[in-house]
Amino acid sequence: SGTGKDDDATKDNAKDLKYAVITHSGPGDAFWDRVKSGAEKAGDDYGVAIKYSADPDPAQQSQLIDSAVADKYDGIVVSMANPDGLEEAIKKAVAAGVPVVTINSGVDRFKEFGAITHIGQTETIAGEAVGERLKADGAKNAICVIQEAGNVGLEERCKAVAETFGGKISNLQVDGTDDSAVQATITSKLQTDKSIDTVLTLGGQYAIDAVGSIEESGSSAKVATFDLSEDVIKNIQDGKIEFAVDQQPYVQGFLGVTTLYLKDINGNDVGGGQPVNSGPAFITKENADAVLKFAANGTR
Amino acid sequence: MSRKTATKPVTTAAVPAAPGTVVIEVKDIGKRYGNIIALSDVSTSVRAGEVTCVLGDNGAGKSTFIKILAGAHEHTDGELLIDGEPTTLSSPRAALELGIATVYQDLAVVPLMPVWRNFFLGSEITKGAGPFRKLDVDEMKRISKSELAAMGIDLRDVDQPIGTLSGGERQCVAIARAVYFGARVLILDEPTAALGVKQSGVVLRYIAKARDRGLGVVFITHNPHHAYPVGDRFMLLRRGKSMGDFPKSEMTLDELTSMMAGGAELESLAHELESTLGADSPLAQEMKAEVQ
Amino acid sequence: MSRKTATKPVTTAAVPAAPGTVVIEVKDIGKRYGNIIALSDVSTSVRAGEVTCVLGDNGAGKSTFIKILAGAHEHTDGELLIDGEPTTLSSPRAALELGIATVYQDLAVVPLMPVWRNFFLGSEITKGAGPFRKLDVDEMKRISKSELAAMGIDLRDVDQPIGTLSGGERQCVAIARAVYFGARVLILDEPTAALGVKQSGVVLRYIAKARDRGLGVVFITHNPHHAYPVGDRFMLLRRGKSMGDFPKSEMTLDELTSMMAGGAELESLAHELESTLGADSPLAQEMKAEVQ
Amino acid sequence: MATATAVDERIARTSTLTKLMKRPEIGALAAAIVIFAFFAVTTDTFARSQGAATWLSGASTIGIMAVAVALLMIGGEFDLSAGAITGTTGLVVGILTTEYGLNVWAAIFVSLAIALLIGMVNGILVMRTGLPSFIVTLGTFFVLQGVNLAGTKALIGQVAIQGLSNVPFYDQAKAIFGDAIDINGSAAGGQLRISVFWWIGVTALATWVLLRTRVGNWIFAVGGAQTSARQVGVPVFKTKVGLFMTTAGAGWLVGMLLVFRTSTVQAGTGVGQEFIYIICAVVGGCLMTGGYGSAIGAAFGALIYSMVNSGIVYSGWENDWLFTFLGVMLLVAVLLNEWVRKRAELAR
Amino acid sequence: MATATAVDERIARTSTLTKLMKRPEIGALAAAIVIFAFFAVTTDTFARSQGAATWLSGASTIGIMAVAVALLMIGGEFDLSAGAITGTTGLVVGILTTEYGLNVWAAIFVSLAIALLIGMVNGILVMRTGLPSFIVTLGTFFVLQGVNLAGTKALIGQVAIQGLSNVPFYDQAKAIFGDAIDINGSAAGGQLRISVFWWIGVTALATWVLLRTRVGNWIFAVGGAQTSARQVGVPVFKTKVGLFMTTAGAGWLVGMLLVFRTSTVQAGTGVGQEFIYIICAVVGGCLMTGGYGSAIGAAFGALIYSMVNSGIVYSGWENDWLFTFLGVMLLVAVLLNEWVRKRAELAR
Ligand SMILES: Nc1ncnc2c1ncn2[C@@H]1O[C@H](COP(=O)(O)OP(=O)(O)OP(=O)(O)O)[C@@H](O)[C@H]1O
Ligand SMILES: Nc1ncnc2c1ncn2[C@@H]1O[C@H](COP(=O)(O)OP(=O)(O)OP(=O)(O)O)[C@@H](O)[C@H]1O
Ligand SMILES: [Mg+2]
Ligand SMILES: [Mg+2]
Repeated sequence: SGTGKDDDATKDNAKDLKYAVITHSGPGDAFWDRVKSGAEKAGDDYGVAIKYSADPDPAQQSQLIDSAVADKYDGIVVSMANPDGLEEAIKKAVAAGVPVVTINSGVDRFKEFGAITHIGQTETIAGEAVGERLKADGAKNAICVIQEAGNVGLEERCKAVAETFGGKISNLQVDGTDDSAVQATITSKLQTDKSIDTVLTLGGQYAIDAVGSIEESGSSAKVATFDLSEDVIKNIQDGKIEFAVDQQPYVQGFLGVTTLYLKDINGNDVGGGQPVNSGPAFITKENADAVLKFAANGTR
Repeated sequence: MSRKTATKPVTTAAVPAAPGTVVIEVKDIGKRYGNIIALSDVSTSVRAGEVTCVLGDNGAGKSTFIKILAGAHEHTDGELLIDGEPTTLSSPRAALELGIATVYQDLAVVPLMPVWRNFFLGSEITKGAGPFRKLDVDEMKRISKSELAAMGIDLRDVDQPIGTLSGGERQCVAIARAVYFGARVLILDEPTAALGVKQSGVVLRYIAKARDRGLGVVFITHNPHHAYPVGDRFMLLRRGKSMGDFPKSEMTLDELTSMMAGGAELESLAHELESTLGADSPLAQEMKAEVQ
Repeated sequence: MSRKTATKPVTTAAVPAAPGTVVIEVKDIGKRYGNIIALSDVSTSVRAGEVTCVLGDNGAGKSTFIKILAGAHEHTDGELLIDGEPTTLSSPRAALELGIATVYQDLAVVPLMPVWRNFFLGSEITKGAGPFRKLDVDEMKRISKSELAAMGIDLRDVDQPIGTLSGGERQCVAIARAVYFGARVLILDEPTAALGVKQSGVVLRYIAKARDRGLGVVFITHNPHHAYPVGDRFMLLRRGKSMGDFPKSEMTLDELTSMMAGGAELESLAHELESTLGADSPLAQEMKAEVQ
Repeated sequence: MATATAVDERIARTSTLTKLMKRPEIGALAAAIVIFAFFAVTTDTFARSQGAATWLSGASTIGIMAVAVALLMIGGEFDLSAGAITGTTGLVVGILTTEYGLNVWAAIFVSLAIALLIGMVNGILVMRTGLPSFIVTLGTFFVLQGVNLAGTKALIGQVAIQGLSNVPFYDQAKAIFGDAIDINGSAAGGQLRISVFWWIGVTALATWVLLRTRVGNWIFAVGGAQTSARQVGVPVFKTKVGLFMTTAGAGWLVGMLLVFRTSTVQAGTGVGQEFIYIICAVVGGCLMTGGYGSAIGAAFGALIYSMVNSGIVYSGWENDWLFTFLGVMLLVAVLLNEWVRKRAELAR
Repeated sequence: MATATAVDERIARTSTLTKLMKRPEIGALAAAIVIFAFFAVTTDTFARSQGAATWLSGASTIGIMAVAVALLMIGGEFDLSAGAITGTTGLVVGILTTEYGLNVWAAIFVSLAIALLIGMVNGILVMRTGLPSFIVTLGTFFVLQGVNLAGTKALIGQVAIQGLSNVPFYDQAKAIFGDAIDINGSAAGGQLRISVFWWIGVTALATWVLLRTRVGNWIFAVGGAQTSARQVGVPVFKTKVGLFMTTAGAGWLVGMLLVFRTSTVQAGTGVGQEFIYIICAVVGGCLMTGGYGSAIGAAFGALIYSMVNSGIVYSGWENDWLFTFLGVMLLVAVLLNEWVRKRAELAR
């Protein structure tokens, strides 16, 4: 296959197309797993080959981008948690004629780097929305549970929540690889500060741990979380979790690939130079039933 | 010295053979470490009720030879027969199970472990049954303390890590252990090297006793005065090769000494020592006597 | 034997003192390991041009004593004077810098390193200058090979890791090294323990030579036949205490032997050996002679 | 010939207390006490029953692994796959029950068998190839990490087990592995996890094995001087393979405790924990080079680690500095530990 | 007395080739060749100039650290803070220049001084307290990790440096640390990172020091038998502290290479990398127990690690299985390594 430099229909045989999806996810992250599923589903539907790879370190992620260019992929979908870190690699890819779509974070810089468009929703948008909602619910004292120390995206989310929340909010670092430690840490925090009325977790898994902590500590705090899982929805239905923010990761993966595909088969520039928002959506007791089925499939 | 059979769990062949029986026989045995030929074409036998002395210069291959008998190294050439059966001892445990106990030149002790644990390592005394079988600590401490005292080593505390003992004390532990557990063959690699006069005497007495009890003994030493009185047969190694196997009846102490020291080469040394130390120096005289 | 001063970079005090000068003096020195008193109240001196033999039973504290002189352990009681100055040797390097070289009982070698690197460890020969100063490998290999050959050890390859040498070969490396680098005082802890007759002779000759060159020598041995010919003074340790310091003129070999063996206690052993080995056994006779 | 003299002039003095002071865990005990006292005084909740229940529960799962890892380290080896195994076993139970409808107990035994097999493979690989266990078990670790993630995704389509609490007989297993006992009559008064009792049991058993059985003797020997141990007839191969299987078995136990406590496991469970186990063992007095250490010490190490982690939260210190506090506390604990041990050595 | 006999009947045979085969890195070299061949045959891009440029660049930064860590391991110690230091130094440069407007070169020297200081503290703590370096440097690691995060957040309000490429003289520093050279005339033909040359230089220097200088001799000795080394007069303290400072200095170099390559650093940079360095050193033939190993071997170890990582990507294998592939490859590499080494031993 060619380099994709020519927009006119030189590659109507879609079977030959291959796209690389390169994110800043750590291994086994539930959110990014759904991005991956979305991208792969799109690949299946369109009959193009998708290769997913990820590394949280920008230098490594750059290297993955370099590899994809060297390997002559027809397009790259990339998440930009740290735009400066990827600048060189992305610009090089664009210079080499490989179309790039950015997803998730990086909305401010995609144009500068020459990407077709940006699909997603910044950590800031989601975070601010959550902050407003918590404020509206009357929360005064919240903790924001960070499961991976120093993760750029997670830090930004908590910061954005704090911006619109208005009340007191403090970060709590937990060891995300050990659920029982997560639970113990949240319990400890709730025991020390009895005025905490909201526990905000940044992954569905940790919301379940937080529910356990609340039972354990006898606190009356409410739980809110980013991202979904089957258990999260069940807990929402049971009223143990107040709401979940669905960033619709599946959409980010799916639309990322779709954008590249449309560019290849039809020369379309989705968004016309403007970013496309993929979310957020709030899941509460009211609409939980509707998404349960999808969450069980691992697509929401 | 009370000995329970329960204390020797690894030893199945506990009864020494009739005196004179060949227990171990080696035929043209050899050992290479990579391209280094440490031993080649050595043939000899170890008989019950006899002390076989292995003599030779530094680096002649003595330790290598006994490590093969002890199961610590597998031989690379030749044949090893135990009770007439061709065998390759895959591990020292296999040798121990055949009743062959060894004192290694580097002693084979675990420095951080207490003396009594080292003494009984691999052959611990236990009491109780089933899942509640546990070490009989008091008994083991008592035995190790008394066995060492019998060698003239009066330890402060058998709970001391063996690594903090003096060189000679450590060697005594290794010897006492082998003597205590050796059932058919006792192999001693320079057991008296670090020992005082008294302790050396005790070790020689032990060797003689073991022989009298019908054990086959292999004894390595550099001291002809230690080898001659207890040895029945002398095997001389030089540069990895056997120089032959001599019964005691065919040799005098002087012949033995001169053979061990490498004969002619010693002459010049004796002369030199004479001039340095004076002709009446016992050492110089001894050397002169050795070169005849 | 060519020696360049460049080869002894750690030794600043390279000139031996006049014979008879006291180089090291110890006053009521003692050493405790935790609650274990290994040495107490020992006083003696090491003089240039003299061989001081330290004798004693296993565990008597000999090695502990010389480790203090060598800077390997700090003493816990008493005083150590070097050239009349009260000193605490904080490290062996400090001792080496004062010209005190030591052969430790456990040899102080690094098993995984080649023989020649061990030989020159801490005192490497270099060539070139500034940042390009590099090891003079060929020279070091040559010297170590020839120094060992002079002791009767003909190594296959000085590049062999020292851990694969035989016990005696390893000991010879340690001795050759100390002799090569010892400038004022030479301390030898049972240097002849693992050595053959020939190599022992060479070591004794080295000791005599070093003494003649004006070095102070401290020599530990369990063998009265080795101690008597070269020793000028004999210090006897028993259970961590000094039994006194005797000049050679005041003793005979027999007295020395009996003193080392602990006198009366030996009597019973000699009798027993006599009955086990026969009255004409040289060992039994020797023992009998020792107990008078 | 005299055997033992009543008073030996070569010994300064001895007492039962100083004998006790020689144990490798003494330093860790002292450090644990100091850290407990520190947080008990500076925070409100730490020493209350709810607080104590929290950090005890945290210590229990880490502690079980630390004890097993300590045995292995005394035996001279490492197991970097120990953390991943807790995930693997939990995932196996989760997948078999929620996806394939297997009986909970059957799933539990299948996962035990798998754990022991992994341990055996580790042990045999290490002993047969002569490669350092650090690198072999690192390989197993990577393999397990990948299998945990990809296998789980392939079988259930997501990266965490969901809905485990609805499978039949879940409550039976929960009663054994996941239960908690109210301390002051109500959950709010603090709940003591059943895992704490497992932890105490495992520590006691390990201590008994180490100090009072033949196998314990062999463990010290193979770690302290493998060649010597072999030369005196210790079955080195069996001992070491057994140790790897013990660690894997402990990994299974912890996997069960985790999965039935939270009723969920994620594919990443346990990754990175392997070093925490080693840290606890070393803080508890084990030597990295093998041949020395104690099981109780490792249990104290886990306690220290968990107390520090909780204590920092209770103290309400700025959370970004968490790791800095943790590092400083760790250094303080081991320095204290070493200081006490040295004093004990001298005074013994 | 004869010195050396020309032919010794006690030696089977020798040749220069077999002499070469005795080097510790020979196994790693063989493994690297096999892995290169494997991916070169099974994928298109791996052996092309662009592909090679990618994995060489990946190997270079890991390799520099692996070489330094290998020296330290030969000297018998570990440094778990080595990864975090790469982050610390990068952050220091980033913060000082972007936030406080310090000259780039001044910032670089400040960060070097900080790195050396950290190394010295590590070394002195280890030597003075007698604690295992594993635990001491773990403490430093935690402290640094916390400082990197909290300090950065406190000073610049976020966890990643942005806008570094706009500071004055950035291009000068980039030319030295961050540049790349076009291989086939254009960037598309593959760009060889300047870090690759640094890596080669560091490896060569370390090899020279190890094998041809007194310090090298001392490094082997303190790692192989510390007491013996001390007894023959090796300055153990200086050697070890020097080694810790070397590792920290290498961490600084890698920090600079990273920050001027990507023009950004994150607070989490380098965390978790410390074990990768150790892995590379061990794959390259270093013993965990010290006293044996080589610098070139560690460089090969890094090469293997990077080639496997890139090769898996080029092979297009399912990403979920990444770690499994990595683990299997690692095991294959070390097994091959060991096999070659054993053969070499026997044939020498
Ligand atoms: N593991 C090994 N690798 C290589 N060479 C070895 C190894 N072990 C021993 N050798 C060599 O084999 C030869 C014989 O060694 P051995 O230990 O058997 O000698 P020995 O007769 O016991 O000497 P000594 O009286 O000094 O103890 C020596 O030259 C030694 O260098
Ligand atoms: N590090 C230590 N800790 C505790 N006790 C020790 C230590 N080193 C030596 N000892 C004890 O001190 C005493 C003296 O030991 P030393 O090594 O000086 O004896 P020695 O006279 O050299 O004996 P040998 O002739 O057997 O070598 C011994 O009883 C020994 O157990
Ligand atoms: Mg020998
Ligand atoms: Mg001694």
